[in-house]
Amino acid sequence: EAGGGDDDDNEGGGGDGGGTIGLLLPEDRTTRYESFDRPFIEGKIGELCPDCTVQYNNASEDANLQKQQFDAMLTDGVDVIILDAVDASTTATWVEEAEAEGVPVVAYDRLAEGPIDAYVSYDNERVGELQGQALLDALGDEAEGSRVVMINGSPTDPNAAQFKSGAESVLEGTAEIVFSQDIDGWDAALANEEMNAAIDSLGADGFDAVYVANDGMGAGVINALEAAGINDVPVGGQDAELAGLQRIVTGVQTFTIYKALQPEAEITAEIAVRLLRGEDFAELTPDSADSPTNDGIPSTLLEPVPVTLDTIEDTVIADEFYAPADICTAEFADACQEAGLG
Amino acid sequence: MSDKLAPDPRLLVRERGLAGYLEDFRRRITGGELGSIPVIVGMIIIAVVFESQTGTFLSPRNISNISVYIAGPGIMAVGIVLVLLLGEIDLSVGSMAGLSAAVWAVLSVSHGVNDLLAIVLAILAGAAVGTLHGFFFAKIGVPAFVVTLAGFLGWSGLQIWVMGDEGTINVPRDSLVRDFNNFYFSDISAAYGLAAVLSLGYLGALLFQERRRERAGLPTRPLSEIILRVGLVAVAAFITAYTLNQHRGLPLALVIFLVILLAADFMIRRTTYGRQIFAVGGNAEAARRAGINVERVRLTVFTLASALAALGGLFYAAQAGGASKSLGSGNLLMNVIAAAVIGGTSLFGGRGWIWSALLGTLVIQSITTGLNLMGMASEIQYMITGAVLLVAVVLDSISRRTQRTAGRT
Amino acid sequence: MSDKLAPDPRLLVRERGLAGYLEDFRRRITGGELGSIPVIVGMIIIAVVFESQTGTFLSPRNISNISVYIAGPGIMAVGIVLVLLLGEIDLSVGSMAGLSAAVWAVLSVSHGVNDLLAIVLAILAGAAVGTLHGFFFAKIGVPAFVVTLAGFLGWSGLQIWVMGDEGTINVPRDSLVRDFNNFYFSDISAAYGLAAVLSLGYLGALLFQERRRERAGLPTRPLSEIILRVGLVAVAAFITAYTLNQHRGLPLALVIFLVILLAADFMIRRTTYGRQIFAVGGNAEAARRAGINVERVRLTVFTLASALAALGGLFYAAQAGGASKSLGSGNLLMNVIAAAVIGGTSLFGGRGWIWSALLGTLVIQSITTGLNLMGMASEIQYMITGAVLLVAVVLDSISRRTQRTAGRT
Amino acid sequence: MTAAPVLALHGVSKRFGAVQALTDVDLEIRPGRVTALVGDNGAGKSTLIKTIAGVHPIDAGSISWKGREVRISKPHDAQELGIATVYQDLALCDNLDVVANLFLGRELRTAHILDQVAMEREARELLDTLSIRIPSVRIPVASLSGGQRQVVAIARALVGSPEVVILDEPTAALGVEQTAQVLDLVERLRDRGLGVILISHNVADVRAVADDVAVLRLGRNNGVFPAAETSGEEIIAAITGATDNAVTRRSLRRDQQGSEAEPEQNTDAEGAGEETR
Amino acid sequence: MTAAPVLALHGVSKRFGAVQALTDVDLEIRPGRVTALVGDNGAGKSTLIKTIAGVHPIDAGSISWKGREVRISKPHDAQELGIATVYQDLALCDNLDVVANLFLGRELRTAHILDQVAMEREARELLDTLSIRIPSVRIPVASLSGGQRQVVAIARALVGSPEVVILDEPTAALGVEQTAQVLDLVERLRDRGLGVILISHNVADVRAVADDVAVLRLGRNNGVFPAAETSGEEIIAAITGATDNAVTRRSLRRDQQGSEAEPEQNTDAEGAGEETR
Ligand SMILES: Nc1ncnc2c1ncn2[C@@H]1O[C@H](COP(=O)(O)OP(=O)(O)OP(=O)(O)O)[C@@H](O)[C@H]1O
Ligand SMILES: Nc1ncnc2c1ncn2[C@@H]1O[C@H](COP(=O)(O)OP(=O)(O)OP(=O)(O)O)[C@@H](O)[C@H]1O
Ligand SMILES: O[C@@H]1[C@@H](O)[C@H](O)OC[C@H]1O
Ligand SMILES: [Mg+2]
Ligand SMILES: [Mg+2]
Repeated sequence: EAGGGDDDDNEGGGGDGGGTIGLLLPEDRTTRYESFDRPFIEGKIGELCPDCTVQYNNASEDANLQKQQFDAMLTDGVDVIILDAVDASTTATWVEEAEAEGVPVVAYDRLAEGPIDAYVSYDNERVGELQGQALLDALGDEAEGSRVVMINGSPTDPNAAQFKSGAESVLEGTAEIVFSQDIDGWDAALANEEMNAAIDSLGADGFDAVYVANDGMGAGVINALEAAGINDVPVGGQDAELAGLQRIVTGVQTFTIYKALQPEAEITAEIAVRLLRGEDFAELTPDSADSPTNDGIPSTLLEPVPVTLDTIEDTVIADEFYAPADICTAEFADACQEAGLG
Repeated sequence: MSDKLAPDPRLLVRERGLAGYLEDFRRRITGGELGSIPVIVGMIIIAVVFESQTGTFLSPRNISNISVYIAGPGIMAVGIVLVLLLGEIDLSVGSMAGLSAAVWAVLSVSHGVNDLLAIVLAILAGAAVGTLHGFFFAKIGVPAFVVTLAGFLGWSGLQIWVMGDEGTINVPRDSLVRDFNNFYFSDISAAYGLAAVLSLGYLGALLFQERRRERAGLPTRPLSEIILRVGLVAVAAFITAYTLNQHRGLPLALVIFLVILLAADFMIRRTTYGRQIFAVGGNAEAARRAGINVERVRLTVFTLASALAALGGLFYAAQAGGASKSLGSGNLLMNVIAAAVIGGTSLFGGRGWIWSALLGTLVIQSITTGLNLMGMASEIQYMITGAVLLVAVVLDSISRRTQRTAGRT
Repeated sequence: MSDKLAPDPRLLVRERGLAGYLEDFRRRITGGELGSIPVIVGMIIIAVVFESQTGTFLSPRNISNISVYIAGPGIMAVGIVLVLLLGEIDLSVGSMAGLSAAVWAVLSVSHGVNDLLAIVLAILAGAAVGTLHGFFFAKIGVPAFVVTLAGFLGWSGLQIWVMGDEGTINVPRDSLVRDFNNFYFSDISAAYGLAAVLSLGYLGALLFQERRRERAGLPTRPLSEIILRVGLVAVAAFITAYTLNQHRGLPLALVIFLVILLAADFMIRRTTYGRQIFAVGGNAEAARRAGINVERVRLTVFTLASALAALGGLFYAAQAGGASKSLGSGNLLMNVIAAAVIGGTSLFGGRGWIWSALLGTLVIQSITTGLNLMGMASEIQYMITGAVLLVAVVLDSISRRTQRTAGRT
Repeated sequence: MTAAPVLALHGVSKRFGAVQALTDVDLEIRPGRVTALVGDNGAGKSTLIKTIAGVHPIDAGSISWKGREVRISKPHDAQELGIATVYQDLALCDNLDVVANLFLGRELRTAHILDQVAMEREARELLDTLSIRIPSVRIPVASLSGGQRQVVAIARALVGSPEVVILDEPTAALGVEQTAQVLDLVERLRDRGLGVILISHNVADVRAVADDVAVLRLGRNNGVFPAAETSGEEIIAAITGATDNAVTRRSLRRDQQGSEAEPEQNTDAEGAGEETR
Repeated sequence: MTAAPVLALHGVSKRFGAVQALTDVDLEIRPGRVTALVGDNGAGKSTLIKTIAGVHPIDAGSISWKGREVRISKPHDAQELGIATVYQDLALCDNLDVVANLFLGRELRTAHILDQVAMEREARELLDTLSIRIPSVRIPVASLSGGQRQVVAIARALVGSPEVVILDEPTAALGVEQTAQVLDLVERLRDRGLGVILISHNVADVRAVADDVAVLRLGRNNGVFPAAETSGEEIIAAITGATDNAVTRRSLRRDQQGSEAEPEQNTDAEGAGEETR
């Protein structure tokens, strides 16, 4: 189906002409969306379609606000919408509305329900599995029968549940989960308190590894471990945040999960531009995904990558996600030297 | 001389007729009694700025969307206005909205309870929660701020618990809740009819009242004032109706919101119960000494506020497309309270009107929608919303300052 | 007879000595004047329950942790107490804490500004923000609720903007901010020394005051009362010191918090400025007529509250291990306000004391920590926190009710 | 003292914190009689009438209404019995207009809907009889002058049909003309057979309208006097508890004649006797 | 009228919304003289003195202090000039204790630190001179009786050393003894050379202590009379603007003798003349 609404002034149509692509991202407090996803997508669209404009909105984790932003896109007459849903399971009616107006929707990162045209993502379950696996790997021989503390994401964030269940699926059987807590709003200070509670109730020797759902909370967790003088247990998060990478360099954090955002963003951008122009994009979506409402959605599912001290060079630095200079600021210069970075 | 006093010579009496009305109006304006004018002027400025920036702000589609969006927070704001009139606050309305959506969704979707029954039960759950708040506040004497702060935490915990393993429960296609967001009376006579009913009803009410006053020998408003007032209402109503008909017609959400506004307005201005609310908010001890059952007034107002929050929560679920663990968290609470205050209801009790729920919600929603249309970065949205909120009230405050009469201590 | 009146025969005069003191105490308790007893009893119950459930709640390590956790919210609560004494509210403290952490982190870490200077600048930024709030409130007359609600939105937008591309910035190892969470005076003489200074200082202050009163021919407290009061303080101080020394010693965070508490307490009870805060909070118009510069008092209190929030934000960053875009959002604001109220400061102005910041924060933090130790699911945590918050205040409210004297209208 | 008391207090005590405001107070109010309640500042007059009005409960003692013991635990109870009270602090709702204050708690209405027109008309009539000029009956009472507010509070007591009217210093803020009107009003109430309690510091007014004068001193009874047979000096002596007081000294100084200011001694003795009872 | 006025108002007008509370009012206060300001309820007396005290600004007219025109835009300005005011509504902070209220805005202190002991001692002395019993100077004024509160408000005006003292119905809630004390106090202030404005509805008190009587009627001047040479009836006639009023009718009824209540006609005429000027 060719893109472009029928009532908009800058008619998208076919060919190389311009148009408007709407980009809806779910939140603004973690680094990725504002610092990576958005610039990568905007950049790629600009490159592929210089006459295109991108209309951007961020929903600050508010599903209702995102619905209004979605409506605003339709009011503004955008030709294609890229949707990273706050709550992917409630979007069916929105997407139907867009479909009725002839505006195709690409689901980004989270599998939005409803008749979407394409889906590009990392698999959240998979992220969790990798996190669990990375912990077990770090424990090495001691993995069998090890005791793991889990500091999970927000109870109201559907992704958090997927991370958690992915990790559990790997850990269970091998390791024992001795403490598991969800943290409201992914709050690092609360994570710090929960970690202290874990240390207090289990004792400093009462656990062998710490699963922490993301790097943001990792800061608070590691703070608690250090304060208790515990520096020999593996700890890992996700997102490959700069602060997390720096901790990996100094050895206080063991791993993070790197979701190479650039390919994810750029593939999405390209699909969106092709939808705008009414071109075929089958070769961009080799996979297929099923949502509760729709089956056989053309998809690209990318593989997340665990990052440890040994693999920083080949992953985030190789991808130019961060330059060595970003990571190796004055404070970390020595540690970088030792690790052979920068 | 003392049995029938002459009118006070110091009272600057209004001339009869339109001239007198306008003169009186001018005097109020220059004296700083701006009433709701700042908000209305603010609304106009907001509309003009956004329209010039986006070209779509005043489109029928957007106006129609806004009229649907305001229903949920607006209904909740009506409850907050009532609570503010008491001089109290209810911090739990956001959590209550979320809890209500969860209750409805779990009952109706997961347990197969009849949809309408589930809606009623969700609202009753709200009423029960409000009664509980009212009990602790009115009977035990715990400050309402603390009671509802406990509620803010407790009910959102309960919401997450009620939702159980489901992160989100979708609104079924055939549910009335879906209609709260998606149903429009598409026959154009619906919108025009409502506009006509509102205008004529207002006219009738005014004429009836003035007739009675005249018969009782009390001062009356000039006919020209009545015509002017009704005229303004009619123009606003018909323009809105026309615009809505350009899109999909009259939204059910707007109808429900208007009915609630009219009912609440009637209640607080025309019934003894409403009078009691103002009295308790103005001076609770004086109200008690006048024989008013202060505890009952407080208890029932909190019941109403929570019930309205519960209803508002269903509109939220309708809009998002489902009930979730996070529905009602975030800025909802603050937005609803801000709406009531921006609309002109005092935080200190005893002063305000129901229509502030409409005006304030409209201002806040217009800003959000306008910024969405402009595709403003979210942190900039935060800052602009904060700034506009401030400006909206600054105008009012400045005018009140010039007028301030250094009343009693 | 009229030149020197005999003491009023209706005054139930306290006997001299300990017996009189205890009798008076008993009379107050039975009369419902419980003061801070409910909170303290509540604390004891909380401690006993959690200790019996976890076995680690009263461990030196946990006590030490709690004493560090309370510093951040406690310092912010001191600011809120000041604002509440004015009869106002500051909804922006959470956003301000986040903004301050962002300002410090960006200056110090990203721009290489000297660490201490960056800390001072962050706090000054807080003061500037507070002055701005104060300006709109005191000079323009916008209700503080609205001003700080705008701030709540605006400053958190600015926080995100200041953080720029970074979601999180780590606290450097050598930063003073890290010490806010991690530094302990491990020499046991530090904790004991502080306990001794506090106890002796209190004793000295009481003795000095009573001496002056005696000389001026005013009624004095019996020596036994002084000994009892100082004794209680000394016992509490030394037990805490002993416990802290069992773990890592006296935390820097606690020292800073105590210094702020003592300074603020002195300020509001012993200086003209403090007196003015109470007067404005009790009756602003009366204060104005007494020649008090009401605007200045309001402006400076908001300045102080924001500066304290800024400092508190740095403690949060220290605890979280870094500044982030989401620091200070969530329930921080509500917890801080709840702390001040639970501790016994009225929401309605003119009544309260600084120590409510300590007591209230301690209650809330104890609940959170206890539930963390028990590994309670977070939705259950919400519900329990809500319930305990309510119970903590219910006790107080019931006692006040029996005592309520149906004062003036 | 012909009619049986409509309201009788016996042994009433009331404590606020460390202040014993009332100790063992008796008082009887009879229909068709005006009982003045007098006493020094802080004697406990307002506290006493507030216990009757249900503002605060009594600690000890009993209240009987038409011979039957009653419990008055809230203002509504007192109103139900037929007691209307004008408080010293007026107890008006500053945010409400004059009409709303006048009818507060007793609104004229059809079903639950207010009859604004009827209330406004009656309000105007009521205020006219008290010859007060109020700029408009539709402005909030917050913007009225002290005397205007007081008249509104007095007028409130006349809405409804009470059997006992309590007036706590009703003329304190009133002008000469309004004071005269209120005294007329008190007499009209008495003539209609109501029991009236009048608290006042103005001994002349008290002697002019009261039938009985009950004196409170330091929270205790200090005698009840028939107004007609008691001189102003006697009343003042019972109030102040001393014959040598600022009043006598002042008049002594001004009049330069000592004999007139010499009151009788027995009043005080009697009072003192009751006090130590 | 020997000394030059310390305070002079000329052509002062003040409007509240639709009410023209003051129109073109003149007033002169001289040192060592007591000027009584009288008028009916709502005449504008409190509004007038509030403009002097800086509570609210005037719309038109001028205020001169010792011959120099001044702008009084806030209470602090008036205090700086040396004007102390006792307001009709007292303006106390209910949450503060008696001592704190007495010294509010003028705390005794070293540097910025309160000298609680000195303040408490002085407070006790001050209250003793006004012969009021207050249970304790350390209880919040909210729990005081009406008269006790009023005495606290009056005592406040004596803290510091004002040159003009304004008393708005200072004895309204006071007992006979306390009233006498306050009248003594007014005389002491006059004798110390202060200018005193006394607002009162009690014509006897006014005639007893005032040197001049300024009458306000419906927000306008209605004449200034020398107290010594003006009868109570004349003053009342100027206040009510009529010779036939409730007061005269009441005394007529009671005394059954028409001749005494017949006041002179010229006062009212003079008043009316000014009114229409
Ligand atoms: N803040 C205000 N807003 C509106 N009207 C006011 C205000 N203050 C006073 N007025 C009006 O101004 C007039 C004069 O009031 P003012 O208080 O000066 O009277 P007054 O002479 O002191 O009377 P009283 O003897 O009863 O105290 C009154 O009619 C009153 O209603
Ligand atoms: N709510 C209260 N709390 C504490 N003490 C109170 C309270 N109410 C009254 N009192 C005390 O009780 C005593 C009697 O007060 P009350 O108001 O009854 O006096 P009163 O006779 O009406 O005096 P006045 O003539 O001054 O109005 C006073 O000493 C007062 O301080
Ligand atoms: O990447 C994570 C994201 O998926 C989740 O929704 O929020 C927290 C982030 O760390
Ligand atoms: Mg009294
Ligand atoms: Mg007055």
